Formats: sequence, C-alpha cells, structure tokens
Amino acid sequence: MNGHEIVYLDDVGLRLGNTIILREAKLSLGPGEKVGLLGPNGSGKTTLLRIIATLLQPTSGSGAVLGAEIGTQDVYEIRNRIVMVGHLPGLWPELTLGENTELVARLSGRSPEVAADALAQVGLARASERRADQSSKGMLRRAELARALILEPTLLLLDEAHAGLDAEAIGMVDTIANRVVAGGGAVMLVSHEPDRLNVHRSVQLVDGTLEMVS
Amino acid sequence: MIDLVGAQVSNAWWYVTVAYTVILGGMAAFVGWLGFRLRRAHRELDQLS
Amino acid sequence: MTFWRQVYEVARKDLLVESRTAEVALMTAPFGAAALILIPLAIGTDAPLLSQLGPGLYWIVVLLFGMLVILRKSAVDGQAQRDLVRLLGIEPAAAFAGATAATSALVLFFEVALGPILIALYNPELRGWPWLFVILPLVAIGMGLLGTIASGVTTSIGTRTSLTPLLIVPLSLPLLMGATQALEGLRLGRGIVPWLILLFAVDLALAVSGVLAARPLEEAVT
Amino acid sequence: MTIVRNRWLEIVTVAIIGVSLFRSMTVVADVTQGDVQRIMYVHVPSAWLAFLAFMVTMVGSAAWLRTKDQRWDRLAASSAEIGVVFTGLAIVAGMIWAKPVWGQFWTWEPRLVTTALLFFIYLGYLALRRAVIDPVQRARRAAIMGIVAAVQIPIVYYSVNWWRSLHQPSSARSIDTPLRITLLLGVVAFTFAYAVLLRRRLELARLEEELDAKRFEQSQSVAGADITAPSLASHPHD
Repeated sequence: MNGHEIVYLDDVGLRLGNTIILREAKLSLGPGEKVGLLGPNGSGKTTLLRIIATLLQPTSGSGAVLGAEIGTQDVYEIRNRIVMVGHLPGLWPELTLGENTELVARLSGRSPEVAADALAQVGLARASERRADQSSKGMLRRAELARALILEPTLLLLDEAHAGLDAEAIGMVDTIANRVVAGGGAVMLVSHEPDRLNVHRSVQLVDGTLEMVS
Repeated sequence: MIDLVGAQVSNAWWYVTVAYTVILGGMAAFVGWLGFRLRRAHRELDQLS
Repeated sequence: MTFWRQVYEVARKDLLVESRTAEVALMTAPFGAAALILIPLAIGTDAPLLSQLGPGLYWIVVLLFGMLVILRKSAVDGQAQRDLVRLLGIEPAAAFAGATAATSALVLFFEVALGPILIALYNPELRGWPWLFVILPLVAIGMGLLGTIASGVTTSIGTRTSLTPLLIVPLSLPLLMGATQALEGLRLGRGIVPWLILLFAVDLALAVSGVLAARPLEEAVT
Repeated sequence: MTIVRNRWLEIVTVAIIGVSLFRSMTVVADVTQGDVQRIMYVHVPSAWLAFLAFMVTMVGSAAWLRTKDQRWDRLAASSAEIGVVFTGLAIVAGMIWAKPVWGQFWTWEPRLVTTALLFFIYLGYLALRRAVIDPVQRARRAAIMGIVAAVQIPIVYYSVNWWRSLHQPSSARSIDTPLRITLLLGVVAFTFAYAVLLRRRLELARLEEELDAKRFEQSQSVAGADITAPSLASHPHD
C-alpha cells in the first residue's frame, strides 16, 4: 500500500455462518481507475462491493478505503465520499422519485434544488411526482444514478451497472463514471456483459478470490 | 419479609415435598439435558474427525 | 451537517413515509379503539367499574397495541435503504435518535387518538388532566426508545414481529407503572412527581443506552 | 476432554447440596410458619442463583463489546440459559410456598413480579440468540440486549417496589439465627451448583463452536460454488 490508493484490500476474507463468501481477496484501486468486477451469480460480487463500501466488515484480512482502515471507526468519516448503487433500489417505495432524490440531498446536507437538477439530468424531471413503487426498474436506476450526481463521490460502486437500462441510460452510466474518474476518483462496476463495461481493467471473482482478467 | 395469612399449615410437609421435588427435579432435568447435549456434541465431533 | 440536523432529517423521512401508508392513523389507532370497545363487553359494562378501570386499560392498550406502532412498516428500512443512509454519512446515534423521535411522535399520536374514546366509553375521572401533557410524551418517548433499540437488535430477523414485542413488553413495566400510578396519584390528589421522575429516569437510561449502542448495533446489522 | 479432570468441584458441590438439604430438613421449624417455611431454603437460593447468572450475563455482554472475544459471548449465553432455568424453578417453588402461606399461588410482591419479568426478559434474550445465525452478529446483538436489559432491571424492581409500597406495605421480619445459617448454606450450595453447571454449559458452548468449525472445514463451501451451469439447453443468441 503506498497511501494513494482509493481502495486497498489485502487477503480479505468473509465467512457468514458456514459459507465462505470471500477468501484472500486482494484488490487495489487507484485514483482515476475504472475497474470492472465480473463473476457468476452468487459469487459474492455484491458482498465484495459492500465490503469496499465499508458497510460490511470482513472476517479476515485488512484493507483501507479512502485512507480509512476498514473495521475501524475511521470509516464513519469517509463514508459520505462513497456512492453505491446496489442491485436492490436504495429508494423508499412510498416516496416519489423527486422526494427520494431530495431526501438524498437533505440527508447529506445539500439543498433540495441540487436534487431537482440531478433528476433533470438523468431525464426524470417529468417523472418526479411518480412514486418509486410505481416506477419501472430503469427509472429507479436512473433515480439512483442521480444520487451520484448530487453527491459527487470519490468512490463510485455500481452493482449490475447496466441492468434494466436502455441505450441512452447506459451512456449516462459511462458519463457519470468518467466524471468521477476525471476528478481523481475511482469506479468499480459489476456487470454480466464485459463487452459493455468500457473499463481500464477487470477483475473476476472465482471461488471466493479475485483474479485478474486480461 | 412475608405477609402471613395463616400460620402453621397442617399438611406442610406435603407442600415442602412438592417444592423440593420441583427444584431438585428441575435441576436434575437440566443436568440431564445438559449431559445429553454434551454427549451429542462429543459424538458428532468424533464422527467428523 | 450537524448532529441535530441529521436527527431531524431522519425523523422527517420516517414520518413522511408513514404519512403515505398512514398505518398508525388508519389501522393501528382504529384497532386500539376497537379493543377499548371490546373490553367492557368481556369484563362487564358497569359504569362505576369502567370508570375505575378505564385509565389502566388505556395504558395496557397503549403499551400492547403500541407494539404495532413500533413494528410499523416505515420503522423498518430494507438493506438497500440502510446502506444508503449509512453511506450518506449519517451518524448511527443520529439515525437512532431520528428513528426514536418519529416512533415517539407516532406513539404520542396513538395515545392522543385513543384518549377521547376512553373518555367517551369509560368516563374516567379527569382530575389534574393538564399533567397529561407531561405524562403522555414521557411514555411515548420511553416506548419510542425501547422500540427503536429492540427493533435494532431484531433487524432482518424473519421472526422480528414476534420477537420484538417479547423483548419490549417485560422491559416496559416501569413505563406502565409510572403512567398508571401518576394518573392514580392525580385521582387521589397525591403527589405524582416521583412517578414523573421514574418516567424521566427510564427515558434517560434508555436514551443513553441507545446512543451508546448505536455504533456497535449498526455494525451488527449487515 | 475435561470430564475426569477437576471432578473435585462436582464432588464438593454434591456434598454441600447434601449437607444443605439435610440441614434444611432437620433445622428447627419456623415459629410462625412451621414446616412449610423450609421451602425457603431452596426457593431463595434458586432465585439468588438466577440473579447471579444474569449478572454474569451482563458482565459477559459488556466484556464482549469491549474485547470482541467470543469466549465472553459464550459466558453470557451459558449463564443466561442457567439463569432462565433457575428463575423458572424459583417462581414455581415460590408459588407452591405461597399457596399455604398466603392462601393463593400468586401475590403481587415486588420481588415476585420482578422475578417473573426477568424470566421473560431473558427468555427473549435467548430467543434473540436463536434467531441470529452468524456468531459475531449474534454476539453483538445479544450483548446490546443483555446490557439494555441489565440497565432496566433495577428500574423495573424499584418501580414495582414503589408501587407496592403505596398499596400494601410489606412487613419486614427478621429470621432466627439457626434458620439464617441454613439459608446461607443453601445459598452457598446453589452457588457451587451454578459454578458446576456454568462450567459444563461453557464446555458445551465451546464444543458446539468447535463442531461448527469442523463442519465448516469439511464443507468449505464457497458461496459461488453452489451454483453450477444450468442443465437446461441454452440458446444464447435467439
């Protein structure tokens, strides 16, 4: 570790009950890097993303995210520089897309106008009044991407980056990711379609460990 | 310590017997159950190794 | 963003979601009211008896049916929502305090909604009623705290709707004692300050426990 | 295995319990209550054992939160289980005692009410433990509940005590020296019993953990390995 990495994992392992989800996973993600994460269903990609996002503590190994050692109280200080778009929508189904986006702005101490602006940028300005539980999967994904526009993270983690998105929206994913990268941040994308990932390099989760993909 | 309704109960030893049976019996049952679980754990551990 | 601003925003979010489902107003409160109608049919409709039992029954309904307020849908975020809140940098203690504030407000609403029904059906003595402005919130806060802590340790457990009440009800006894005895004290014209102090002490002890447990608990709920 | 080693504790415990029982049966009968009062010599020590066990649970919970050492979690869990068993026994014996003395099985005596609530509080604690699969998550949640419960218990007790003192003042009564010695002997005997039971229960907890580790070693299931290629014919590009 040279201190400049955004994500650094050393032999990270995770065991939940009697199932090994990760073992000896090594990963290094520097500023300006855009990395794809591949792997079959159930191989632990989402879990790995949650570990990187400091939401889940590994059971072995060590690492640091944005300078905060994982498993320490330091992670509370850097969390607001991470945006993760998970495979389940991080939205409250009873609230409208507009309210959900505004909530992100409010909870992060930003003004509601930022939220409206972001919603317009992802093409949902007219769907702002629509409840999340009455929106399509693609709309929910777009609303979640608006979160990245509001928060301008240093570390962006996209699970199933392209699932449910149309061609326009896929282009938007690239734009948002490139913006993070250009700002000196890092992006990690999970996808089942490596061809569409458009990344610098990819790693693959096989049998609970990370392997380079050429 | 206690409010008394009636002193000197006639069939006192009957109550004493029941109470002691409950406590000692309960203790024995717990010990038995604990022993059963211990033996089972030992057995399963032996089977695995 | 300051701690209190975070508390406010979390509570606001919970209440906003609740306002959409209106679970407490449209389901739990009528359920509690129906219970208050059923009880006299079981124990007898003798007016002096009801007047005497009314306050106690009211608190029992508040405590037991209040479990449904604690377990309501807007009190439970799914994993994706929890992840989102955590990544927004919300301090766990602020999330705890915000959730507690929302639940307490709804329990208070529940208490206030049942009040008129109790008065109409049971005709209780209302001596010293202004004290209710102190008693009702203290009980509501206690239940909110207890509920948020217990919900916290049962998050994502399949049987949480049964487990949470089992964890809460025995621990809520001091709230019941404080509330019923304060009303009893008012009825008899006795001092009620010790009971208010008891309620306050319970709230304080739970608030301190909850705030201190917030970070460890957040790590336990993955 | 430690079954043969350290047998002395078991032997001493059985001996003390025997002496205590003999003494309970032969000590002079209580002046006011007569022979029925002999129930106290097992009822009070059971309740004492339960309180002791729950105190140990609280200590184990706090220590786990500080150290994250699973041994403390095993201590908290084992002690809580013993505590629940003896709370139940103490309540039943107390009720049997109450029937002839008070004329009914139950009175709203503060200690009785608190003990009954303790039973449910720690039943809930054990239920919570059963409901969480992952050991570390379980330890953390249980530790938090263990501490919150322990903080509330004195308040529970004082509130009931206070309530009761308003309604029916309880008459305090000192007991005679020979009777007190017998009671003390019972308390000592049950404390030894607690030590024996706790040691065995801890051994069980350790074995179960070992068993879990063994099973894990043998299965070594990696999450992704549970999924294989579908046997259904695939047409990727139609």
